[in-house]
Amino acid sequence: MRKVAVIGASMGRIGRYPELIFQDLGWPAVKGAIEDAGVDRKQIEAVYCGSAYGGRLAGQRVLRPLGMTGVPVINCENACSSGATAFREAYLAIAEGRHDRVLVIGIDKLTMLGGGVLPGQPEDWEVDVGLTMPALYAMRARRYMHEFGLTREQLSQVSVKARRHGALNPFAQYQKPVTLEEVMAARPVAEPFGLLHCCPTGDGAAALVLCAGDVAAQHTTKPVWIAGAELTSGRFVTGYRDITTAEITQRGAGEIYEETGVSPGDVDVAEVHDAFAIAELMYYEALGFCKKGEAYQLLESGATSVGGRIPVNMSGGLLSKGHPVGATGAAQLVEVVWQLRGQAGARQAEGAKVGLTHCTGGGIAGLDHGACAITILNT
Amino acid sequence: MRKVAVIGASMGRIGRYPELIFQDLGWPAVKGAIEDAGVDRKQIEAVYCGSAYGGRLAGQRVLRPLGMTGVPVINCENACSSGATAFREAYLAIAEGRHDRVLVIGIDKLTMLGGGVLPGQPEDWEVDVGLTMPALYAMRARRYMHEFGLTREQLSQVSVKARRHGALNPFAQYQKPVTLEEVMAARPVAEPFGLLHCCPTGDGAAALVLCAGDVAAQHTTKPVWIAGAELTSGRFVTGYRDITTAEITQRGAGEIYEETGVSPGDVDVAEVHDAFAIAELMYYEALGFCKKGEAYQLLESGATSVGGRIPVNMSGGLLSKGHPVGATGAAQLVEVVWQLRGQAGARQAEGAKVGLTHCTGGGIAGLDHGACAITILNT
Amino acid sequence: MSAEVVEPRYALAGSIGADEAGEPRLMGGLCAGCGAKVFPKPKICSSCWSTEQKDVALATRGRLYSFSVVHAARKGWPSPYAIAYVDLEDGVRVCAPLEDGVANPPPLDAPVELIVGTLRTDADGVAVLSHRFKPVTEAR
Amino acid sequence: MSAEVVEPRYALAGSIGADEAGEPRLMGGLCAGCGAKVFPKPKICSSCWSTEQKDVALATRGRLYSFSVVHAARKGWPSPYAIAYVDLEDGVRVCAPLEDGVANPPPLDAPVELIVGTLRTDADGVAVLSHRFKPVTEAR
Ligand SMILES: [Zn+2]
Ligand SMILES: [Zn+2]
Repeated sequence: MRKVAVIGASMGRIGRYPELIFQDLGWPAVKGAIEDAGVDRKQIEAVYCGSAYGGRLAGQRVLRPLGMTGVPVINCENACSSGATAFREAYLAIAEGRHDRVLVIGIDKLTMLGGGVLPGQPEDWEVDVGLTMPALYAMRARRYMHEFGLTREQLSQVSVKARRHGALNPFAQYQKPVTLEEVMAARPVAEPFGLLHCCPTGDGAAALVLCAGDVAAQHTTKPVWIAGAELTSGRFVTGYRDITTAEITQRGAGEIYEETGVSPGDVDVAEVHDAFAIAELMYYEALGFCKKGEAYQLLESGATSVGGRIPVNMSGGLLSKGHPVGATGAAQLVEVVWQLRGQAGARQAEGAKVGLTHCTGGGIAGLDHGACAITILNT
Repeated sequence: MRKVAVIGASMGRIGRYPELIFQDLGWPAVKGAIEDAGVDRKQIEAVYCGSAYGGRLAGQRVLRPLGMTGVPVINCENACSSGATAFREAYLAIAEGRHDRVLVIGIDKLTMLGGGVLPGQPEDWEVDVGLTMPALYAMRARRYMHEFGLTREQLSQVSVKARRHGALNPFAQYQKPVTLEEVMAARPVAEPFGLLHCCPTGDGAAALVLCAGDVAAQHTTKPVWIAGAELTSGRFVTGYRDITTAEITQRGAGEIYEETGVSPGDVDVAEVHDAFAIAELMYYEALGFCKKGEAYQLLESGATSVGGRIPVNMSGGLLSKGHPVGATGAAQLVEVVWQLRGQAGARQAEGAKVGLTHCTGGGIAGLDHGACAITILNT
Repeated sequence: MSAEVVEPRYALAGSIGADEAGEPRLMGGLCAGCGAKVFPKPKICSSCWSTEQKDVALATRGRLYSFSVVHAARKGWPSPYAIAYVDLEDGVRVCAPLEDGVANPPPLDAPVELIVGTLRTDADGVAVLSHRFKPVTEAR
Repeated sequence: MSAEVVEPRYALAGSIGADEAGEPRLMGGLCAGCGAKVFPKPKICSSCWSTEQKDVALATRGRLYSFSVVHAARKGWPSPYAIAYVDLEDGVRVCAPLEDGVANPPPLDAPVELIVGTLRTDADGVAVLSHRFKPVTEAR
């Protein structure tokens, strides 16, 4: 396997852009990544585009206004992990020698779905009796609270931290901090969750340019290296299942730590999939940042906040930065690239050398999740 | 690059199955391919699933009832080329050493869309003033007729041939031959096309198992080899554009012939993307089976019919076998695998050693098509 | 006894049966190949791939594994409502509405039992029924 | 001069303008970077990536490159109707309805000219206008 570098990274501010058509949401990120990378667009040999709700030919539609079609475009879908799946496929295509320079796009425009709760999986027997995504995570939260004594106030501190970080990020959908009282008092969505325990819906696009290690020096003096990119799907369980444990994340994390030789203690900065407040705590545990049941202690210690030992979701995470589903994985990677380059401004994790991104999603009955993608980058 | 073999191939009869949920349309093809390959399902290291309209996590939903999740599942979308894109990604993942045994799925259930004309690309400026997919191809047909003197009667012979072949194929949606008079008199869809110049909408799933050459002998004595798999996207043209030439197919064909060393004259059997009658004729030319403007002479000579020099669409093609969009590329590959194994029954192309599949689609303003995938298999 | 009897409409077709006494039972699948009991009844066993799946009445009692009171519901669904995971005594987990869960939320692990009730009303005004669970009040 | 003037609704926002004489013009984009003329006006030039795109009135005449009479239309569209590709004299190709194309289909390559007319009626009963082309009858 050849070494692979990220040499370009760009995204727009996540938000609600109903007035933009899909392609116009997407191409500025692509243009930004190409320019950041210092490549000529004609050097891009292939494009991997992740989108969950974009409909057919998402990548081609984004590339068309830039005159960049005419190469293989592979549109990848894996619910919340769509963008990260595209990144992983592009990374391996270069590592294995197929291409030298590849573009990755993650994009979704959720405002085109008309608002309200995102549609669940069609034909899902749990959705058919009333399960929604917030309710699924609310059940995970309630069980976790029951088993480990987590209080709703403690749960709410996750959102307070997310919004505190997001306030430092000009690319975040929400850039206003919130108080514990505001989180506790927000209108209920799926108990114990109020509105501020749930990520917003929004529109977003992010893009990255990847290249083979042996050509990276032509474009940059500051490559960010890809140590590994793991993708897996959830195991189907028909009986009792411990929903306080993130099966798919735990298994995926084990695989990437083994593959890369990186251990949880080596990670300097991480973006994890906090679509709901409980998720960040569960993923601390599944990613090995702390032991089972001790996630809140880790949060409370400040270790995962700006200036801490292992800052998590410096971008604000999904709760504050926003969660344009198929774009999320790519947006996480853009953030970590910026962190490792030292370009993250007020939210910079000082001296970060190893970064991790994690996204997982796609509610589907009987599985922890449809997909989970974990990536480790380093300088 | 390692050699890669197709060792398992399966599909159900294409048709209208509104009573089946998506997963139940899909898993029988997967089970069939696994059993045909003689692999244990636990040996499957990754899954590539192509679907255009299936919604999120198409692959995971199909794999779940078989207990086959827990591995990387990459859902690929490229409109009509979705299934072929999944096949190409799987092929390269093995050829480049990532995996030894990979499953490919192509699936779509168009009956869940509620009938009528398939929705065009959202936010497409040509669709917004009334363009439909049949109308786009009808315009190509009318221009071709104008430039090359093709008559509507000659055009209709494409459908007659397709239905003649489809009548021999137990997997075809339509298994009844039609007369020239029936094609000419069918109710108009988009002039000069009547109903029988257009492929039907339907539901379908197809699956294949691929493996590295060095393990193929563990599973079969009759591997079918993948000579090459090409994928590209259409070039964006803002001005005048010759719609009688299939730009994307011609360019893709040039690339795969060069890559594999196979020439058009070497091809013994081909499945081409005859979504509309004119398409088959245009693709004869773009694939190099004849010169520009001479496609009808090739058809009339019998060369592309059963028993001819280069039989095209022995399965009945999209016009007769059906066109469950994301499944089509995989279904074409299943057909060619069966042809190369000599298992195609009454529609067998005798002694076929080299087979080609071609699919292209995704109407998108300014491009010939969103995507085109061409594959060459041999024994 | 009129001709206007409306067939009950269920959220999950085939999921509700009845025992000898006419009491409702939640129906799952019993695999002829390996004995796995699964809800809802699959067409193929995810463990042994047997396609021989028999209808089986599942346990009517279980424990409340978790639940949530849903306020942000999908269009056409009355809210708030309580949705739960119930672990049945025979090893099957079922997602189901929790009867009275909004007004009287029970503790987790509380014993619950099956009832059948109205889930929501379809666009054409017909009630859609489903399995539901309610806390067990009497001793067993 | 009442308050009830309804703004015309166009299938493609910003696509219809007018010349000094008040005659309708089809508006495209003129790239400040490379001079490319494109319909509809893009936000960025696909050739030179300039984002400076000026409104430009496109040629009102062209040739009928091809057309089809559509019978199987999308929901809400009156059918049959004729849809065409028109190659304008200034090098731009436009997809547009062909006026009277159902009853009097012209030969390909026939000269055509721009008009503006009703495309269809929106769900709320308001007419949606678009550019259309009709065969040129008078000498030029
Ligand atoms: Zn079994
Ligand atoms: Zn320009």
